[in-house]
Amino acid sequence: MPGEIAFYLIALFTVAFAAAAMTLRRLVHCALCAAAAFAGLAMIYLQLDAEFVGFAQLLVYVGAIAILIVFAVLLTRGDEVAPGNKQSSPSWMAEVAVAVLVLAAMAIAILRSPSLHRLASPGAAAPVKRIGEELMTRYILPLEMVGVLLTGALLGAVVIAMRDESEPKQPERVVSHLSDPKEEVVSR
Amino acid sequence: MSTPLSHYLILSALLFSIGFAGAVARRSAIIVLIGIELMLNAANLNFIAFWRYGTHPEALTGVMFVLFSIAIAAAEAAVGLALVIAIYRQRKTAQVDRLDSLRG
Amino acid sequence: MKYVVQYLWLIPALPLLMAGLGALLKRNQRRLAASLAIGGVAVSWLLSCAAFFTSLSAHPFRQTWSFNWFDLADTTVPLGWVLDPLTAIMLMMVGLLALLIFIYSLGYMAHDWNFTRFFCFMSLFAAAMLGIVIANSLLLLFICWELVGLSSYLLIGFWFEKPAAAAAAKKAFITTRIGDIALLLGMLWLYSQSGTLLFYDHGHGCLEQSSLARLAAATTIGGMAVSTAIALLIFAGAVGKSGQVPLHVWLPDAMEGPTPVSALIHAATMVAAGVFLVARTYPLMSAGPHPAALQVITWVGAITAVFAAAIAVAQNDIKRIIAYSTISQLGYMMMGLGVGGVAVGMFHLITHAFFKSLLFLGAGSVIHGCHGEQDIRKMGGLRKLMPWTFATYAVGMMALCGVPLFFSGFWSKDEILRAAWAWPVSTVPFCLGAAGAFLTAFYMTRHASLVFLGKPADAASPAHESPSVMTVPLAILAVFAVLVGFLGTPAWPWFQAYLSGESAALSPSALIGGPQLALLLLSTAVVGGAFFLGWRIYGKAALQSSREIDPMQKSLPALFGLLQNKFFIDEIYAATVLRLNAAFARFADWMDRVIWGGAVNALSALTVLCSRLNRAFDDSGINAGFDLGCEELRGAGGFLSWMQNGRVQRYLRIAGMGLGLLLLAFIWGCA
Amino acid sequence: MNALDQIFVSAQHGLAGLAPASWQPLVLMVLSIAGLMAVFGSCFALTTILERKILGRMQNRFGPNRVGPCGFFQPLADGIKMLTKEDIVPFSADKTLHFLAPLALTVPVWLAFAVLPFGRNMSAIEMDAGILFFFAIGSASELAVFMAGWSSQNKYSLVGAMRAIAQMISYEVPLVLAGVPVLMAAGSLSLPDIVQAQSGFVWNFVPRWNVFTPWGLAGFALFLIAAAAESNRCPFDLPEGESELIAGFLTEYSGFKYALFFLGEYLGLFAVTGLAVTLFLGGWQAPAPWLQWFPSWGWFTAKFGALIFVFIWARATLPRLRLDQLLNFAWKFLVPLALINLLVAALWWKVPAPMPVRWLVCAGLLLVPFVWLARIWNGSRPTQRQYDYAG
Repeated sequence: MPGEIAFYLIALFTVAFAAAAMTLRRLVHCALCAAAAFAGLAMIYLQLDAEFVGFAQLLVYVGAIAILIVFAVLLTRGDEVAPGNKQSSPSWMAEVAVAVLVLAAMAIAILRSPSLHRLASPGAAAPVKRIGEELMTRYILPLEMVGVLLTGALLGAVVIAMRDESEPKQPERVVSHLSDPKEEVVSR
Repeated sequence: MSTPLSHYLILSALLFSIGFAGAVARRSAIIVLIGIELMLNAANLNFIAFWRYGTHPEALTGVMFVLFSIAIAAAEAAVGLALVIAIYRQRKTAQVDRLDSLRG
Repeated sequence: MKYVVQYLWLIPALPLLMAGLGALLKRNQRRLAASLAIGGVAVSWLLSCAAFFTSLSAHPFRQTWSFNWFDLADTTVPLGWVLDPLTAIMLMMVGLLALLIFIYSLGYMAHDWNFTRFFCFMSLFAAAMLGIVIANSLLLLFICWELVGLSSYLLIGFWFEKPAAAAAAKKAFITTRIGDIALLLGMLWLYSQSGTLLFYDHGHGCLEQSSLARLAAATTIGGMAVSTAIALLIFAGAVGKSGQVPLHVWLPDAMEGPTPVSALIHAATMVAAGVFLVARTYPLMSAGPHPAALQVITWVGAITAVFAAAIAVAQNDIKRIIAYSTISQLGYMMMGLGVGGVAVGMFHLITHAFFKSLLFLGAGSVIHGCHGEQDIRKMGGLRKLMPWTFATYAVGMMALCGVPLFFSGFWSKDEILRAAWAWPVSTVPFCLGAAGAFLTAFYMTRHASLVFLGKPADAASPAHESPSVMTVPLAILAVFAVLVGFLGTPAWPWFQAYLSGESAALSPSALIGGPQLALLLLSTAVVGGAFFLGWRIYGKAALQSSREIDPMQKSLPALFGLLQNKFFIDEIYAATVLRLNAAFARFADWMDRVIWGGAVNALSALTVLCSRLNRAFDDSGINAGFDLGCEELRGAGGFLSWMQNGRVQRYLRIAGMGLGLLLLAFIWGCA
Repeated sequence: MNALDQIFVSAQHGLAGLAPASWQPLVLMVLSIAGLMAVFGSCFALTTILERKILGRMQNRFGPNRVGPCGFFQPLADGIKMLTKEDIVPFSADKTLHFLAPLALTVPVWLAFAVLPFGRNMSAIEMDAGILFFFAIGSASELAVFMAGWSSQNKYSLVGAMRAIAQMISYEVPLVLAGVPVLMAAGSLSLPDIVQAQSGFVWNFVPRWNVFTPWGLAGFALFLIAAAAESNRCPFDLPEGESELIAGFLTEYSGFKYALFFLGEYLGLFAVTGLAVTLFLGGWQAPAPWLQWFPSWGWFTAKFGALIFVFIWARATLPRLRLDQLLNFAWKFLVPLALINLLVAALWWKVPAPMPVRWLVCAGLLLVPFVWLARIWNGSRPTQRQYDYAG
């Protein structure tokens, strides 16, 4: 019973923050709420006995992606809310209706499927050692591929976000280009 | 674990729809990106839930999938946000509805 | 011991690696490029020594190592290498010569702009050549064969700014390609017949008894044994590469390349690869009761020997003379293989490699000293100005001419003549060989007299001795040009015994037994006579200053003209092959213009007519209806373009609607 | 020995035994939390006064010596002052975030203590992926810093926060990478297992702590440097650089919230120091076989105290870095070196050679890149100073 209560609390927390992340006016608030929602999901993973995934989620989403989003918000001056500048598209009602349609379709599908109402078998666990062994044996190729992908994405992100060479640069920017903290962080 | 599987799936569907609504209705590219991340996370939650409630949890397939998915999401976020920044530099806007030069 | 064979691939791999590294260097990293190339060759020569001494350990010695290159369905394609005396002796020779010539190139190419590129190509060549030598598979041999062809092309055209060099490179490449096609055909045929291209494979190789017997038993067109046919095709490849008649035309032109290239590739190693190929596939060549292939080889060789020697008599370019001499000597080798077997031909190959590269390097030294002048009529009196070059050159010349007893050429050529004398089929090759020997001694006398004796001519006056980095390799080669001959004298036939896997015994009596003595005396007389004649005509003439007109040209203008123009072979080719080709091309052109072009024109006229009709119909009939349709389409397009407004979110929304509707339809469909 | 060693554990269980059975897990948990908070809370107080006194001695002055015996009641006085000060919130600040930021910084740091083994059987939670938990929790503090800086709506705060985040992100990479060889050596992510893997002695004399291997020594050094930067300690304390940025992201904080930030920073330092002790210094293991009678938590405390002293010492001696130097140092020096260290550690386990040879080879493999990297990035070395007007 405590487990169930915990689940509903965490679920409420997560959904609330996710909704806030999508609706709040200031982008910084949105980003922080999204981070909270990600953290809530991490808790749900923990509650589902997926310890490693939960911490990985926390490390990657809260530690890296949320920071990245925050930086992107600041770099695009997204935190400056101009008066009269609408944050949502004019037909947002229609869009939300579509989302509700999607939700309804999925919910009906889930609720009508009897096999999905089953309870968990006890004693499932994902020990770190097993995960490591699997990663190094059965999933070694995907692991390598992900390594390559991450490297490629890193380089790509640096190249994309780097200032154009054609842009006229102030001399002091040239000097401090490599050590610009924002550049460094965005490149991560 | 007395919570049935369907509750997790409903939670996942909720998160997916919220993310979808945000991605569709908001104008800021960054929010669109967050929405997409939320949708991705909803899918991850499905994997974990099905792994936990599956008949062969010792196979770790769902866990592995989510681990890789998280790694790829990190790459996606990095590139996506770099794109947003690059577009902002060029167009001085990060609002997706202004980026319609491909209009037919 | 096992390791030596297993790691034999290192010998070609090292120069290959160095070529690869050298290709990455910058143009001004000259010292590094040269060190890499020379180091690579030096190490692979040391490894070759190891291989050589390994091969001395047993009689007969033959070990192989193979691996699967790739699998194609259930066919596996193995490659491999072999270490046997033939390989070992060639490795020693190629490695040592390459090393010496690389060192020599340091001096010769010192002022060249593309120094690093030169060493890169040279390393590539060395790698490919060593690969040919160790190959235990006709396929691997063919790969390396093409690679030496490529590097030969690159190096002949090294000074591609000169149109002559570029043309010579193309000529060499295309001419040898004719032979290579034959070799490729032979290889494919061999594969289809024997099912393997490995030479030696523990009894299953294509050069081993079982498959040879099968090949010799089968017959093809005209009752020829399959083995003979394949052998002839392979020999055609060797003809191309070794400059035998009639595919010899590229070799003299190849002298447009830098002199070390001529020495290494077009005198000592690559052109000898043809001879090596025949020696390697000798079991195939001699398969069956009537080895017709060997007869062809003998005749081609003998004709080439005397034919090229005759041309050499009337040439004036210092390198071309030696080039024709090379062709002639290659003919000797082929003849030796045909009449006497592997050992005879290979012995001449080895001795020739040393003295011919010595001659080329000496010629290079002369050219270097005379600042690029290559016409021997403009030289003279270099004996005093370039003493080292002269001394070593004299050794090389005497070895080539076959001066008795002390020079290697004498022993190896003597072997060939002896074998030709004993050839049961015909004595004509022997006579041709003797005539060739006479001509050789004659033109070399002419050559050396004009270059070194007499008074310095205009080009020779500022001549200077070459730096020691060039003369030291010359001296080393001179020593070898003398010493190598003693490995295979009739008194102590170590070389022949080594190749055939026996042990050699010292028997001085063999020198004077039977026809041997008579032959020795005969060849001495031939060489002496040629020297005398040459001295009479040219040695004295060189002392006078009138060198505008060649003395022979005065006395025998017709013959000399014929020889000077190389029997008009190039012209004959131009008149026959090229003209035929051009005629065919013109015919094809005519066909194109008149027949096909006419057809096309007729068709287009028809089309124009049809389209006129069409337009008339279109303007009045279709267009009106079409305009209506277009209006409709524009309306539909407007709807589509509303959907395609370029905003990512609208696409997303449509996708979401689609997803929702699909799911709902699915649910209700299932319910 | 065991009684003394396990005194806290048995006390906890004894106290929990007083509660009804169904409540026992909860009581155990609460007792752990209370113990941790009490110990490290007082540790915080003690460290502040000790730091000030040690710094004073090193800088040839007395340090605080007025309040209480030898000034040891100073933290109490400071606390009272902080609590009674007015809590100022700027007018244009984002009130919610401004309030949440100190909490968001302090709470995760408290969580991090849960996995540290302070003695034999003395970790609050024995978690399979303990170290991952530690780092995952630690990453939350970056967001807290951002919240603090951004919500203040002050340029100094924002710049300070950005600097701090850049620094934390940059130094998290070498921090984690420096710890990875230890995980490889122990074959586990669980901190008690890592301590267990360091038990025993070589030749009955040298303890098998990771710091006594070349990769462990290098890793320890890297870890300490990165830890100092991670917790904004001198010489990496430029996010709050008083002389440049007033006080960085703390500019607009005062009173209790400021104290919370202060607490959070010190707790972060404690947590990462405890992790360093666990990973490299053998945790609660005794340094010699004949010293094992001393209780395990005592050893942990001793090592912990020594490391804290090292941090204080560094603060007193080293000057502050410039921002570009800081980031270059992390990305171009620490990260490559940590990666090389990873390779060397792998080599250490795979090289079949006797111990001394292995030691020398691995140490050499680390020293060469160290010297090389140091030479490469030493481009901005100041030249001989020119004195135009003096001497």
